[in-house]
Amino acid sequence: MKIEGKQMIWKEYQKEIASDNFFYVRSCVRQNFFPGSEKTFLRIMRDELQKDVFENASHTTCSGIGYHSDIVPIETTMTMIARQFALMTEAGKENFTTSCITSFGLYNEVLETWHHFPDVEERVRQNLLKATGRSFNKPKNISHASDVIFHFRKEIADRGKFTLTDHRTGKPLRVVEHIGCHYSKMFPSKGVGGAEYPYVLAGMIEDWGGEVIDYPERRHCCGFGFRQYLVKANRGYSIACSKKKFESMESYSPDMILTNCPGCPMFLDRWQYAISEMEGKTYGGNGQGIPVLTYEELAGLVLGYNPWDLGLQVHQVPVEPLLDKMGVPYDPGMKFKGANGEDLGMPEAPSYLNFYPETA
Amino acid sequence: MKDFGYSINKDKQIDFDDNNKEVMNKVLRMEPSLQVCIACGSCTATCSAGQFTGFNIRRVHTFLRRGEVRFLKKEIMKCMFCGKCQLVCPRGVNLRNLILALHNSLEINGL
Amino acid sequence: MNKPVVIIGGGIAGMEAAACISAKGREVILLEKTGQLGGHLLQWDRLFPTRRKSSEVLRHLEKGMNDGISVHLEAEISGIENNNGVFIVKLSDGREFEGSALLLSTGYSVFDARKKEEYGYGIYDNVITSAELEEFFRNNRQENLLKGIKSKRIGIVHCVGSRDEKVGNLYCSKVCCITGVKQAIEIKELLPESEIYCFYMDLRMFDRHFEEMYYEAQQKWGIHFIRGRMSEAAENADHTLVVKVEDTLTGLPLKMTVDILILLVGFIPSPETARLAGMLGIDSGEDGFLIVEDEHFASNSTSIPGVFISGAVKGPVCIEHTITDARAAALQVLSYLDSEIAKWRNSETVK
Amino acid sequence: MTNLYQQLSQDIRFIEGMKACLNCGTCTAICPAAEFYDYQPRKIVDTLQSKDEAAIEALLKSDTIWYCGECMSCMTRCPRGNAPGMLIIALRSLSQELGYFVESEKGRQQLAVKRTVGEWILKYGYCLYPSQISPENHPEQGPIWEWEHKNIEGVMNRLGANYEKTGPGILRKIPQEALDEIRAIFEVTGGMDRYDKIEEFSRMKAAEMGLDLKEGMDNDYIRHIYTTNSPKHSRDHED
Repeated sequence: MKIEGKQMIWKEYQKEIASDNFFYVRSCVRQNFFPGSEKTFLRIMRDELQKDVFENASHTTCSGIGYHSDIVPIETTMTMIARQFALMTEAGKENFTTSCITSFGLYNEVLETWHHFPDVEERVRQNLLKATGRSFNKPKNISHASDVIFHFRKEIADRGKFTLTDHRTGKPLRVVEHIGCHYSKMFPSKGVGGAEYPYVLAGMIEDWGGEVIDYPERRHCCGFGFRQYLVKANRGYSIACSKKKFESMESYSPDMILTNCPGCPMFLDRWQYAISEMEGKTYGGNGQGIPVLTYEELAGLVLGYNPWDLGLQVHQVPVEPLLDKMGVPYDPGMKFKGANGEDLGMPEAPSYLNFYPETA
Repeated sequence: MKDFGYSINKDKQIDFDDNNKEVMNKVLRMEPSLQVCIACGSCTATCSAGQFTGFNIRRVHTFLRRGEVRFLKKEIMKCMFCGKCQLVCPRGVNLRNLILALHNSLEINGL
Repeated sequence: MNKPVVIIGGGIAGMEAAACISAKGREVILLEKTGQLGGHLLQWDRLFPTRRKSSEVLRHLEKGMNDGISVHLEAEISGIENNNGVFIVKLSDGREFEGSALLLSTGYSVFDARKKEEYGYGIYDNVITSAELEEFFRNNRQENLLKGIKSKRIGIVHCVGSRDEKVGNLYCSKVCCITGVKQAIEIKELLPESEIYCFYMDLRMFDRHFEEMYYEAQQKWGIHFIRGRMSEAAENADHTLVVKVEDTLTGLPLKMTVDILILLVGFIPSPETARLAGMLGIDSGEDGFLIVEDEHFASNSTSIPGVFISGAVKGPVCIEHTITDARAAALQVLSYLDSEIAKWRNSETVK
Repeated sequence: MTNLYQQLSQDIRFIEGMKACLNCGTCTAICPAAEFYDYQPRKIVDTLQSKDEAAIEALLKSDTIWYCGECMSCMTRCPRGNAPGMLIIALRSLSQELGYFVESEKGRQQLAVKRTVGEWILKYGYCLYPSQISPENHPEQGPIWEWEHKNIEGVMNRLGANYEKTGPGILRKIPQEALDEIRAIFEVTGGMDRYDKIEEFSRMKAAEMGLDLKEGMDNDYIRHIYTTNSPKHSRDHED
């Protein structure tokens, strides 16, 4: 592998990322499964970097999951998106940043359609006006929240308390990244680094001290496939896709999987559990899984935030092995406690996946 | 093992590295003319068995060459050995012998 | 109209046209931007379908270089003026040449395989181009390339940079199919134990003896052909490559590990051609190659009287056809000059 | 006689996704669905390109068009600028418009998607909502989700959510005016029509199949479409 070759491609795909005055929209999946990640994003942006990130309580889903599982027609989705733009316009913002990759892909896709078919844009404007009385300007800059973290990765490293290195040996941790299909597969120029060798996560890993591990099925979909997970009968496909990735990365013994999309970390986390329950197979050695993190969670760890503030306790694959390697302190007794230390009980231990390392 | 209400889908992708090339090599030794097949499909177009069943001799040969032999045994039973395939082949491939050699090698390999 | 003919580009077309024009008694100035005549011939080892050494063809072309041709190497052109059919060609080092006709034979460039990002050229250790393989053969360094290979499985990818809107090239580069077949045979000769797989969409064996060579590749050498355009390559930890392709003849996706992947890189219009065409005001087509006056009957002249083109500036072409085209161009140049002389004589008579 | 090809070619996704296919298979080679189902994006484009009405009708009524996961990996690679994944969106739209989706096992599942994600969008303003993601329907979410689900308020509070409360924040209660706007958008742009069609055609199909179909998820038809997975979809079937 020649890194210069990748660097050359990365140079080709530089995208403009706004650095302040954002209009932030949340993700359906991330709010449900990784609420701590969105919290952390805002904490980093507002508290660490003193940036203006505005959220309007009235914004909603873009309906992307509905659109890509084909129950919501394109006209409806375009108008839902137009409404988000209208809220941005009303807030006096021009830089749109989204927590979700499906949304990010759709925003780009819809703008591309409007660019080629101005009559479609006009129709959407009329529909939005009719339905809500609102009108909108198109954003000047659209970013995925990971673009923004990428943009500030050096600032984060500068303030960092921990690095992606094994604190006992000083060696860089081995990280595999998973980008999420809709980040740049549809429009390579909209993603940092393009579609084939995206740099958005690789750049964070490099600057935070880790080593990016390339593996053959790096580009493969996690298997969400919208309807392919939403309907139980189809989940054999969904899990098979993730399994293909685990089998491909296993021999590289990665210390963690870093993800971009909200859905992928949930699937890469949960399918490790399901595979262990179905086949007794685990991928991290010694009955452990490979910890799966969102980029917000990782940024939070680097900055020295409490792992349980980041939401690392709601992962099915325990993250403690990674925390131990990085030397991040944590209080096992507080892992499953409530905000004021109240007792919320403990999750059951899975049959094969080593969930409570201290009792193993 | 826990029942989730579904099982992990098996891969349909041809995994050439893991596939059975033994049968392919054996058949190619028995009938070297197969090497010059250009996959034009003349054989399949004229095939008597193909008119009445799903038999596709061009595909049977391609599957053999990719080491996908698991369902060939069932397939080759459909051939009636009329020999029209051989008559029309622009490269003179002995296609009847493909089927005979396949019968033979699949048997030997217990497939 | 009695000035020499200026030929820009000392590759196959330029050399052959120079020889033909000069054989008819016309003085020729041959400008070559590099330090050596021969163009792409200098890069290849053996040629399809004859397997003749490239150097042999070059020697033959060199025989045509006589006293009537003044060759100027390292000729970097900085400007061209057209004064009513008298062309003044200026070089960046101050040299200047005048001619009554101009022949542009600046050829093509080889497609930069890095643009097909998904094949990993320039990133993965064992992905090389067909042009590089020729270099290995020329310098007898193939052992270097092939040493340490375990299973000796080699993949050859057709249409790299050709027939591909993603890289902006919709056209077929013509020669890659037969080059792939030739190189597959050459590797088999060196490594009889190797398994070779060609991944193709169509095998365009357009010329004489090509189909026969394809037949030989299958029949004598057991080279495999899988119909499907390669979608991506990825590197394994041991530096072998996993390739993904649809075997379209079974309708199934297929993956296979190969030790080396050879990319059959196609033609692209050379930036130098575009620069000179811009100076002269010759139009290029959507594919970037230059437009001729008439596809059938004036296939070497352009919209500018006195300016002619030959060889790969017009699009992908093999060596044999380049030589034929250069001769046709020479004939068109000579007829043009004769008719100019006739016109001048007529006008003199009228006076 | 309606011309299906003409109807498809009105769809913006069809216009964007359909150029001219040269059957190279670069899409199928990396298609995740092609790896696990009898599905080739190449064949989809080729069938459409043939403009064969009978073949297109068969496609609209088949399981085939429902195998795709819309990951759009095909779009990255096509050397002719086609986007098979976009064509799938157009095919699925038309299949639902015409009621053909109920003719296939995978197509019938649309009602389950509509009754979950589809209704959650209107009710909660988001495609997913934690109280609705039940551990019994989502066993793969594991013990961690069972624990979260049981302690949803405590967990969300711990992680800084604004769960079911007003104002901005994670999993906040979306203001009623905003939900009204979403509903109005669905009314104006055909979203509600799509929902109604999915319901109506499914009701007819349920009657035909003799399965009970009531509101919500707790009925025979929904259970049937949500869990039925015929062996014909898997490779075991071929072996």
